[in-house]
Amino acid sequence: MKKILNDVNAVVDEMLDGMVAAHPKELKRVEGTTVVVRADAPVKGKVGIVSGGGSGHEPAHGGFVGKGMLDGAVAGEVFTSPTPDQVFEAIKAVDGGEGVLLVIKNYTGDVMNFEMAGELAEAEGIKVKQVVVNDDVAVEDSSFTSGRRGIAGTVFVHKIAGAMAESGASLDEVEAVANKVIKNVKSMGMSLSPCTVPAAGKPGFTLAENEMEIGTGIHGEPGVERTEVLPASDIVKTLFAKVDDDLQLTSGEEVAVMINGLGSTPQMELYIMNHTLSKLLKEKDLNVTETIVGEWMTSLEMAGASISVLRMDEQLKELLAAPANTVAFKR
Amino acid sequence: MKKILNDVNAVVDEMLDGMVAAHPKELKRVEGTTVVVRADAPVKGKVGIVSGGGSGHEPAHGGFVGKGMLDGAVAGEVFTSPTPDQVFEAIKAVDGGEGVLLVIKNYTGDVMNFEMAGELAEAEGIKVKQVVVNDDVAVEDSSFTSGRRGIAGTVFVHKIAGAMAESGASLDEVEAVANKVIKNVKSMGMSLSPCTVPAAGKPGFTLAENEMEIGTGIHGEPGVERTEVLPASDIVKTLFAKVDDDLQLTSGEEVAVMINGLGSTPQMELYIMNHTLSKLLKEKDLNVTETIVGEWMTSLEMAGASISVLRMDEQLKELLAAPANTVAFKR
Amino acid sequence: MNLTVKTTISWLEKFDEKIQVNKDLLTDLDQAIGDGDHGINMSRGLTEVMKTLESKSFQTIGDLIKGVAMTLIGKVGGASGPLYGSAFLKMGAKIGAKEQLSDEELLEALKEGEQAIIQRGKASVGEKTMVDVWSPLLEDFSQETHINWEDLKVAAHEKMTGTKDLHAKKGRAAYLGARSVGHIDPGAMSSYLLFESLAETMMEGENNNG
Amino acid sequence: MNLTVKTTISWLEKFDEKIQVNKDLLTDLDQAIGDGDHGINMSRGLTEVMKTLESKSFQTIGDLIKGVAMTLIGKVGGASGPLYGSAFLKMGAKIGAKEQLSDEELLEALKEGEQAIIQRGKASVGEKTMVDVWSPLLEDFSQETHINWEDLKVAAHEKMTGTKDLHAKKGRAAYLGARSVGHIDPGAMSSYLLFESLAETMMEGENNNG
Ligand SMILES: Nc1ncnc2c1ncn2[C@@H]1O[C@H](COP(=O)(O)OP(=O)(O)O)[C@@H](O)[C@H]1O
Ligand SMILES: Nc1ncnc2c1ncn2[C@@H]1O[C@H](COP(=O)(O)OP(=O)(O)O)[C@@H](O)[C@H]1O
Ligand SMILES: [Mg+2]
Ligand SMILES: [Mg+2]
Ligand SMILES: [Mg+2]
Ligand SMILES: [Mg+2]
Repeated sequence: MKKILNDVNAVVDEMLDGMVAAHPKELKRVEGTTVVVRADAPVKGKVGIVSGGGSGHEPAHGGFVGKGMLDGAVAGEVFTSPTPDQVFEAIKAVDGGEGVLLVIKNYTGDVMNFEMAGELAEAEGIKVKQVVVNDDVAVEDSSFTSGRRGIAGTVFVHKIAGAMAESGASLDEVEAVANKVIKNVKSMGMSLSPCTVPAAGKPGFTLAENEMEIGTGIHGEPGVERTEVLPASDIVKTLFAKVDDDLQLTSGEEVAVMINGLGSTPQMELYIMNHTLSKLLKEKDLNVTETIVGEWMTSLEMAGASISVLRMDEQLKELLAAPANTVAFKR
Repeated sequence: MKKILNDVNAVVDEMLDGMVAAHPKELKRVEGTTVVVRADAPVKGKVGIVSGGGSGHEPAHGGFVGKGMLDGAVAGEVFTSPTPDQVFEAIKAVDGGEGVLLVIKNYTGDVMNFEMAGELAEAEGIKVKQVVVNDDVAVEDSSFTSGRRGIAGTVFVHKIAGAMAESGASLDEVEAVANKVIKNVKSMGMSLSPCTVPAAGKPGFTLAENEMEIGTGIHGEPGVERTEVLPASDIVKTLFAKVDDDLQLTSGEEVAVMINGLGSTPQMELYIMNHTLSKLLKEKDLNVTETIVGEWMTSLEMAGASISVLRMDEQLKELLAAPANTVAFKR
Repeated sequence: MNLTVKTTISWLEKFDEKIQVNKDLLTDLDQAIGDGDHGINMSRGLTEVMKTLESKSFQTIGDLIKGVAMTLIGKVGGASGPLYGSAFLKMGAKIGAKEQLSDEELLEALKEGEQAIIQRGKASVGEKTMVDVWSPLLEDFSQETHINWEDLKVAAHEKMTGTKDLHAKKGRAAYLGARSVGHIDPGAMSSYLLFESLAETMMEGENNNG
Repeated sequence: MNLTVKTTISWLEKFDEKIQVNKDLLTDLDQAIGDGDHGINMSRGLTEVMKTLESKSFQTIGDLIKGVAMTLIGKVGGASGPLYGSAFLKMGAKIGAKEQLSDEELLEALKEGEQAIIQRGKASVGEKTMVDVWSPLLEDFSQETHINWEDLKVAAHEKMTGTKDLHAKKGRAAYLGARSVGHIDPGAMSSYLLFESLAETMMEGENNNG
């Protein structure tokens, strides 16, 4: 394992320290916790939004804290859901009296820990709602299992719910629009190489020189299929077909798309993917209102990428385009 | 070599196509060239700024095209300076009547090709000036050699010269402030792993599992020293010492800093670097006006990072903080 | 032998030891069908539990177990944190101010823990989770008034290895679908270590007391 | 033998062939002390030169060489593009409308090319660049009226291998400082291939013409 770090057990603490030191005007850390919040938190009279999860997905989630997106982000250990007390601290730090929405990615650990935090907060009289993002169509959607994972589509939820909260909407309204995004955003990813959790010291899986994995999760969870390395155009077609299959997009509809790098895939390759994706969308006569390309929900230094498609309407368009001023996402 | 691509010989073309398709409101491509310019280029009455170089440094340089930074970016083949005719096309496309500043990174190839383009443009009556960025203190500064390389510090030149041009300054004034930045910005990088130029198909160098390289260039040029992998704090101390040695920073001065990831180094590690860097700066009693952390001047999927420090004054502070609206850098 | 505050501490110490020794194994199991952090999570959690036991003294088994629960909830994270945490929390509540537990009372408390896991995680038997150790094991011994700890240890081991053939429906391994078959569930392994530690502690106690 | 439009084309075809065959070698040399693209750059450039030669017909050597120059300038990029491009441009200008070149005239034209490289790149002899093939080689033969092409080929090879021991002061290899010693300069290698192609073309011509 080759990484720039000091102590594998201190990576999250040192990261948060370095982050807050870099952006003192934008962020502050709730002392003694792994929580970063807006420098001006709590914002009186505004619904607060808290997200988070295991670390290793940077810029998610701390990079999305700021005006127009999240009020607070809770960082767990690398790829490990944060504990309820930490989430509770975040809720308390951002509650401006209008309640707090928790944006949870659908992983058993995240759901349970955030849920327990919500229970703690409600016991203290803070109104809490939660939404669970499950955009990953690589995984079968079944009520008999824990269902689909939350991956890069979560960033759309952050952005749009954040804009809604900023507009002065109520907790119910913010929850409703978050759920609208969740219903309409689908994603799928692939990887060319694994990543290494610092404390584990070795890669989460192995791929031969000519292999790639379709449907890999953002924690290095093995994907759903292993194939030889395909050309970029075939990769994009495969991912988009699965997403489209689920969204059932029809001619004339408006969509926003995200091509998300998982860590070590150069932007060059992400744009090469869009070379194909933009053509596919045009062929299907879809109107692309926005294309977001970059690293938003990473998996440490994994090589690979995901595609997310969000079906738009007027409300979502307006909220996605609304101003945001966070460290990683500015509009 | 594992990459998401179609044809190794088409990577630049497909990247530019995918980029312009993703950002049609921000960018347009000069047809038949490898040049992208602001969607509203040429901006009448404004000095134009053109930069560029080999591809593989994304988001540099196309990602910095937009209001407040570059007017045009010329993409060469991967790690290969673009040819004079392409640079000339960019100059023509952005000239709004007030002349064009070329921001060149100090590599023999870039300097020669941009110089030839400048000669072509002047022959057509376009006023052209050029500045050469040479911020890499890893390399000996000697008038007997081609001198120091231009690396991540170049982004400060883009930002500040861009803001100056946006303010309506003359070509001479824009050139002067660019040279002021160049004089006051120093950088140094290191790498943990090499990168692979698609057409080459194999890594540019090799490093053993316990080795790192100090002073690596952004084209995979071998660095100046090979050591065992050091802790993050020692890496930062080593890089900063060299930079400080050159800048001779004194107590009470103001600086802006950039921690730049070279491609596959997770943001987590960049912030861990800042954990140490921000302390070093404080110990030296330096005032940090801005810390910019992320991937700005990459080297494909190389693992590693560089540190840049820019000595500030009132003018530079104002220009660095001025609005910018490009695909990759927003302010 | 009755469980006391002292033997409960021995149980937890043994569990900690086994978790630390098997940290890499747990991580390997989780890398195969999850995200590779189960060993790290449990190791961190038990290290903290040991700190709690050192820094505080507990008068009753219930308080002790609740203290452990709070540490697990606050330090483990992931799926296993809330699950083990909830289990210990409910066990502690059930035990209350007792300073001694008969086998029957201990089984009742463990049963509470099992119910807490099921309530929190909503997994059923056969879905390849730690539930596949807890539920059938406690079911097997539900009629006993005196537990044969050697038997319990062997049975726990069987339940644990039995998860190998299951097709995961809950937790991260569920994403793998059929590819999850052939691997032991990491949480089942750590649960086995918990029961193994308990059994060994009880057997040692019996031997010492004649 | 005099150089004609036809033999100039043969020279360039041979150069193209050698560049394509040695593409990986050039890349390897550039990976060792540069950025690993010299083979790719030259290969791309010569492929385009071949296209230019196919698509256009040239009446004079000067026009032909200028056409090659424009293609190199427009297609190679990097440091080698402007250098080879400038060299061919100045050679073409020197040759002008001639349809035949004596050895003396050819040497004069090559000398112009060498000067163009030095003017553009500002490197001197001994700085480990292509100049270390061009300058000493042309110097060696500057007094000749009839070139012994076998000798020239051998001499070019010597100059090329001689760059191995040099400490780079110009180009990317300069960043390596003393670590550049022990590696042949990639541009010196491609320049050697250029002269080798010329020599072999001339020798073949002489053999064919008796
Ligand atoms: N819904 C659930 N019910 C019961 N146990 C579960 C559930 N989900 C996961 N587990 C258990 O948790 C273990 C994984 O724990 P751990 O790796 O620490 O957390 P995470 O899956 O969040 O990384 C699994 O092996 C399984 O035994
Ligand atoms: N200033 C210079 N003068 C003469 N030749 C040079 C100079 N700089 C570089 N070269 C030649 O160019 C070669 C490298 O070419 P190439 O790899 O194509 O370009 P780049 O260095 O831009 O990647 C070097 O091996 C050297 O021979
Ligand atoms: Mg986990
Ligand atoms: Mg090059
Ligand atoms: Mg796990
Ligand atoms: Mg080169």
